[in-house]
Amino acid sequence: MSDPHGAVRIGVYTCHCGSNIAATVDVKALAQFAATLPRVVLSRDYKYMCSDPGQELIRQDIRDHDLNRIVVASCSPHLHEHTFRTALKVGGLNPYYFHMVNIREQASWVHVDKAQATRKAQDLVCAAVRRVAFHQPLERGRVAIHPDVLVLGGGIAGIHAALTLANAGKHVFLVEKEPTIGGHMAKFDKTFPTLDCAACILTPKMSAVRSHPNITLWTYSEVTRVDGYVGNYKATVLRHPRYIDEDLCAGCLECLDACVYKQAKVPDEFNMRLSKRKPIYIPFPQAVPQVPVIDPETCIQFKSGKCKKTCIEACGDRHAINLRAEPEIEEIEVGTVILATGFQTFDAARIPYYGYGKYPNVYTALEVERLVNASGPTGGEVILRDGRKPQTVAIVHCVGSRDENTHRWCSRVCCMYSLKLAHLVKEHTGAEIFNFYIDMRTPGKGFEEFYQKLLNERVHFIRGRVAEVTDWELDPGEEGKLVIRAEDTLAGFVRRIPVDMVVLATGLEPRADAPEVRRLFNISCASEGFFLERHPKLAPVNTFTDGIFLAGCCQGPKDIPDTVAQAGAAAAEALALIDAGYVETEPNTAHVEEAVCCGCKTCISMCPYRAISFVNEIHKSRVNEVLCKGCGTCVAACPSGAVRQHLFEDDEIFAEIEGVLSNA
Amino acid sequence: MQRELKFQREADAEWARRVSQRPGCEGLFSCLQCGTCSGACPLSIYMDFTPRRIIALVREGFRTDALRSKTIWLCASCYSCAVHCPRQIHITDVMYSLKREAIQHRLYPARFPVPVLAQEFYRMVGRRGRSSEFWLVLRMALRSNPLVLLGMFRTGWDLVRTGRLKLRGERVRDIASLPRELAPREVA
Amino acid sequence: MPEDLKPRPDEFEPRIVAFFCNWCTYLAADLAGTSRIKYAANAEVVRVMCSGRVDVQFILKAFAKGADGVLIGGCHPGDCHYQEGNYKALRRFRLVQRLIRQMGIEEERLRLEWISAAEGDRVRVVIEDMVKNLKRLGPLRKPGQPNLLEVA
Amino acid sequence: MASAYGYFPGCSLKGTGVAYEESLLELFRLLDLPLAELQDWNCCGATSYMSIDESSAFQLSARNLALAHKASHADLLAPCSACYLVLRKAQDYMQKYPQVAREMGSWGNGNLRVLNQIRVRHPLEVLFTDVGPDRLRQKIVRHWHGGSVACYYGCQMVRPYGEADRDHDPVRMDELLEAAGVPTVDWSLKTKCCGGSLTGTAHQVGVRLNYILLKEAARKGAQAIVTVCPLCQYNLDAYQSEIRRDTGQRFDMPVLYFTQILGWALGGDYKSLGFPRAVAGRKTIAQWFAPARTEKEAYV
Repeated sequence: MSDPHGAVRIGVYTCHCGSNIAATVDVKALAQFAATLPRVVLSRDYKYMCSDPGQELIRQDIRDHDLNRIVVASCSPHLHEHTFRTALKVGGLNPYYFHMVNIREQASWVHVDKAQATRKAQDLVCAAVRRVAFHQPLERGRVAIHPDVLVLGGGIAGIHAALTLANAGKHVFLVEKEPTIGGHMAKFDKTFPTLDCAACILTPKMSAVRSHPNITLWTYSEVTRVDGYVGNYKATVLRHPRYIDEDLCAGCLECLDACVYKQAKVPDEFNMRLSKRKPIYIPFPQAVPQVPVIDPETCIQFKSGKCKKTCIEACGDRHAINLRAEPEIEEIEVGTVILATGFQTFDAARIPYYGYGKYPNVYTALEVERLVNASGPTGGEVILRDGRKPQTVAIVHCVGSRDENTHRWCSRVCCMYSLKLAHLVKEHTGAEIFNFYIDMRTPGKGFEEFYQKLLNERVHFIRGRVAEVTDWELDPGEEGKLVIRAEDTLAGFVRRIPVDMVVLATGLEPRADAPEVRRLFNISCASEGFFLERHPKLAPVNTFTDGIFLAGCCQGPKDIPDTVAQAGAAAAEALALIDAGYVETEPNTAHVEEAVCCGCKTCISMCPYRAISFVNEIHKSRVNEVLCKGCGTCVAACPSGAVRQHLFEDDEIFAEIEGVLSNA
Repeated sequence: MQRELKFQREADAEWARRVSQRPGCEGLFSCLQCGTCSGACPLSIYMDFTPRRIIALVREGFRTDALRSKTIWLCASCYSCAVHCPRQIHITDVMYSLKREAIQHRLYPARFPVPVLAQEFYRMVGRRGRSSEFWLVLRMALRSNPLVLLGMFRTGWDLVRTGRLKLRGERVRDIASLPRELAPREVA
Repeated sequence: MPEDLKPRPDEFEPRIVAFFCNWCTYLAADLAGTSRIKYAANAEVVRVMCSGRVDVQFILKAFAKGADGVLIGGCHPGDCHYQEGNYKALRRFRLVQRLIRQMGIEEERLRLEWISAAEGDRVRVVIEDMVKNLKRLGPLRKPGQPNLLEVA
Repeated sequence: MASAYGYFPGCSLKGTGVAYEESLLELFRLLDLPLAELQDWNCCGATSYMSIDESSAFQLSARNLALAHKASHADLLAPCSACYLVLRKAQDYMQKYPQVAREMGSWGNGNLRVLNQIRVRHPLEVLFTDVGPDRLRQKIVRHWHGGSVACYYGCQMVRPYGEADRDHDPVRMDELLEAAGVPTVDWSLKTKCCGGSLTGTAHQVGVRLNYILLKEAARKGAQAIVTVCPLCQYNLDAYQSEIRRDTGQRFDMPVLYFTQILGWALGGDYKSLGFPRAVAGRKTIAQWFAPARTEKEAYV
């Protein structure tokens, strides 16, 4: 009988990956087994197939043994499929004459019994060998990249990414949910460890964003819909009405003074509700844009319609205030997206025994950031809610971090910002300060030195997680104070320390709306809820969706230097795509065998991308391979088997199935 | 002067592993040594080792130090440590496990009333199916330190006159159906 | 725990063919690997771009060629990389379940699971559980019993 | 409500905690909630038993659960926090640990599921969920004229295996009492342990813990402490004279069961609610609860 794959000459390469694979899979046996399989003319095992010599091995063998199919058994295709395909290409073979077998992530690392792991690896190799025989030469398609970029989130990450791209001459749409950009950093007073003032380094960048010709800034706005794919995304942006026209407003802020509310009555979100604002307000003096917002929830005109509208009078003939403003919808086209949506801080009330919300003198770190801030609710004076100056302050580390009952992860910044706040509060009040920590984590440039500085400033560091913040008194000295109860694990006994003020170093957690954003952009979240990067080490700002990049704390807790670095990296990744001008697409698209198609149109309803059209003349379906993403749903649905998918042909998958079951 | 040096041969790693496999003692090795348990414990201030240190002793395998400690007997099993622990370790159940082992190997501190009470209670319930506070306290006192009875007179009288002290001990009718007293098990 | 994973020579070891989607479940399996999570070696993965690609024929073929169970892994509802391929997979799954029941194959032998890229441990849980059930059910091809699927 | 609530008194309610039993029965009678004592129940095992032999401790619980099953009680009420915790812990372990399940296998004719199906509940949780503050409010017949009280939940009712209330900051007793018009003080020792049996074994230590509780409650302006557990009540009540001797501080503070106060508010009888059984603060108790005429005889 004649072999349909007569001319097929397969080379199989088994990778040891050092001992990562070799320790659990008998690579020698595997290679010998592979050699016995039909059409395999050569089977080797090698320490590191992904290394240059490893790839050279393949290239050389293609020439010397005129191999025309290659199977590599090593790690996950998500890691090195591209590497080896390139090797084939260089070796003069079509890169799709290749199939990769994952015997590391899905065999050696997850099994303990060597015999079993090896048997499984053999089945998988057998499957690959059978499959690869069916492979056809394929060419990658090309899609042009739209040069514009959408940056979502106007914190320091979004700002830095937007400016980098804009400076490189790309047009950026910067979309921010709040009425101003600046994010969390704008709330900080100083930044660790250098103690340079946050505003002084942030506000110049904020106004640069405002004035940059290449940046379209939409604050108070949200992305509500995203379609398309790398190079060609279509996004819908909803712009909430701020009832004051950004183009007409001169930022004189006279409307604020004019408001019928003479006293501010509404809790001020920007100041963590430690102060009050008016219904018409500007979040903070350096806000960008310098345009007030009217909050319809509290504005008399919106609630009763019976306001003198003194704000409109004050605005005069500028007519910037329009109380009838409607939400606006913007449709934009971009080639790439950078997500910089940031984080939220842990809700301290979730840990009842720390007394947040119960005792007025228990604060969160972010609240204290505002207290020490010169433009904060107290003008930079650290005073308690009752106006007293605290003489003793406790800073409780790891609130909502490293705790199986709340969040398991270390939030990375708390140790350092606690040190910073300790320094600042001591500076402002001369108070005695106690830090309660589990472990001090200061792994950054100048961090350890800063820790040392605080030790010398005679700030107390007590190694012990606080067990309770309470008001029950045991000792006369504790009357009217908050008492911290914790074990001083180094001194070796339990201590009760009365303090005037407690600062809870709350951790960082994913934003509540992270799941929606994730769905919107079709990316994944890691188990703790932060956006998942493509590879923790080698692709830290990429996602599994091409053309969508991550910057800042939406990917995981990090400090400002790391955030800015990552934002720069994300911008560079976007630039690399844009300047290439096009992306190559995988050739795993669907196509219709017109001879077989019966014109039942089943496939058409299957396609979410409207890539399949019906050609009435010939009464058959046709796939637009540019629009096709290669999911293969239509292929599986086609009753007559007329729709087929490159790289996932039925024959290929059948062969694979028979392969894995070959020794069943 | 007592030697404050520990040789590695004194550490029984195998024992530590076994303890960590007992029901309720899981997660022993995930302890952060953060001390939350000691801080949350209402009795840690009376203990010779704080709960945190007991965990440290156990997982490093210092068996006798852990089993001879007063700590395990001062634990009132209020479970405060368990609900505070950031690693969700059931420290209370670790204490129970150590108590059982200490009893079995007679390693508890001499004339220390807690283990005595526990044993008396165990016998009484084994025999009668129910416990009677009066007889329990009496036996306990007699076996540990009879003098305490004098101190208890006032309280005792209060209870008698308010009809809260029952001299006739309660008992289960169907004694046969009680679980046979099994030799303390699970202590390897 | 590794001890439990050691095979007992006499015991029946079920064969599972697992069709994992490239974007969620396959990545979850990779994550299980990088997290060194240990699980039974009975399942062998065939990678497809989307659970929507899993053709009725694939499932039947697997059973015909000696699989004792078939596992399909896709993204959670609403998370499909291709918007709604997993819903298509779900519909098809229901159909095939009815189909195999007709052929005298227990429904538990075919399983559809949503496993996201973050759920490495879920891969272990599902596979271990499926192996347990299949051991209870025994081999699909019982000696003497003709396999209706041989035709496929 | 299909069958009556099963009632597991536990040893204390037949001894030092007899007032708890009396008031509980009276209260449930006033609310027309059927309550049937578990026939031939045995000791729950308690912490002491657990310290000697875990598996037979669990079997003691298993026997009780099996009895409850035989009497076809869907719910089993355990007023003593220790009993409540031990019974629930036994169920929890049955599910978690095969070896424990095996040891308990002989009970409930080997069918452990039936033992797990029985809902072990604390009266506080029953009153809160099955009756609730609102329905209670409507049934109030006596107007409160006493002082404000501190609700003391103790430890074992709220901790790991229980669902009687929130473990760090319980509120249900406060809400029920406030529904009955009783002002409660907010204090931070609601769940601090009373020392349990330590008052008997490590006496000074145990008494010290209760001194702290009384002192703090008084400092927060409470004139009485209300408890949900016989051991808490005993410890706080019985040692006040001794505390006075050691510290010179005279509290003479009533330590009551929440069932006593609720029972009184619903029109319960002074004696049958067990008020005369208190050791400390008898005068206050008489003033607050005793009908005028019996007041004299009330405090002997």
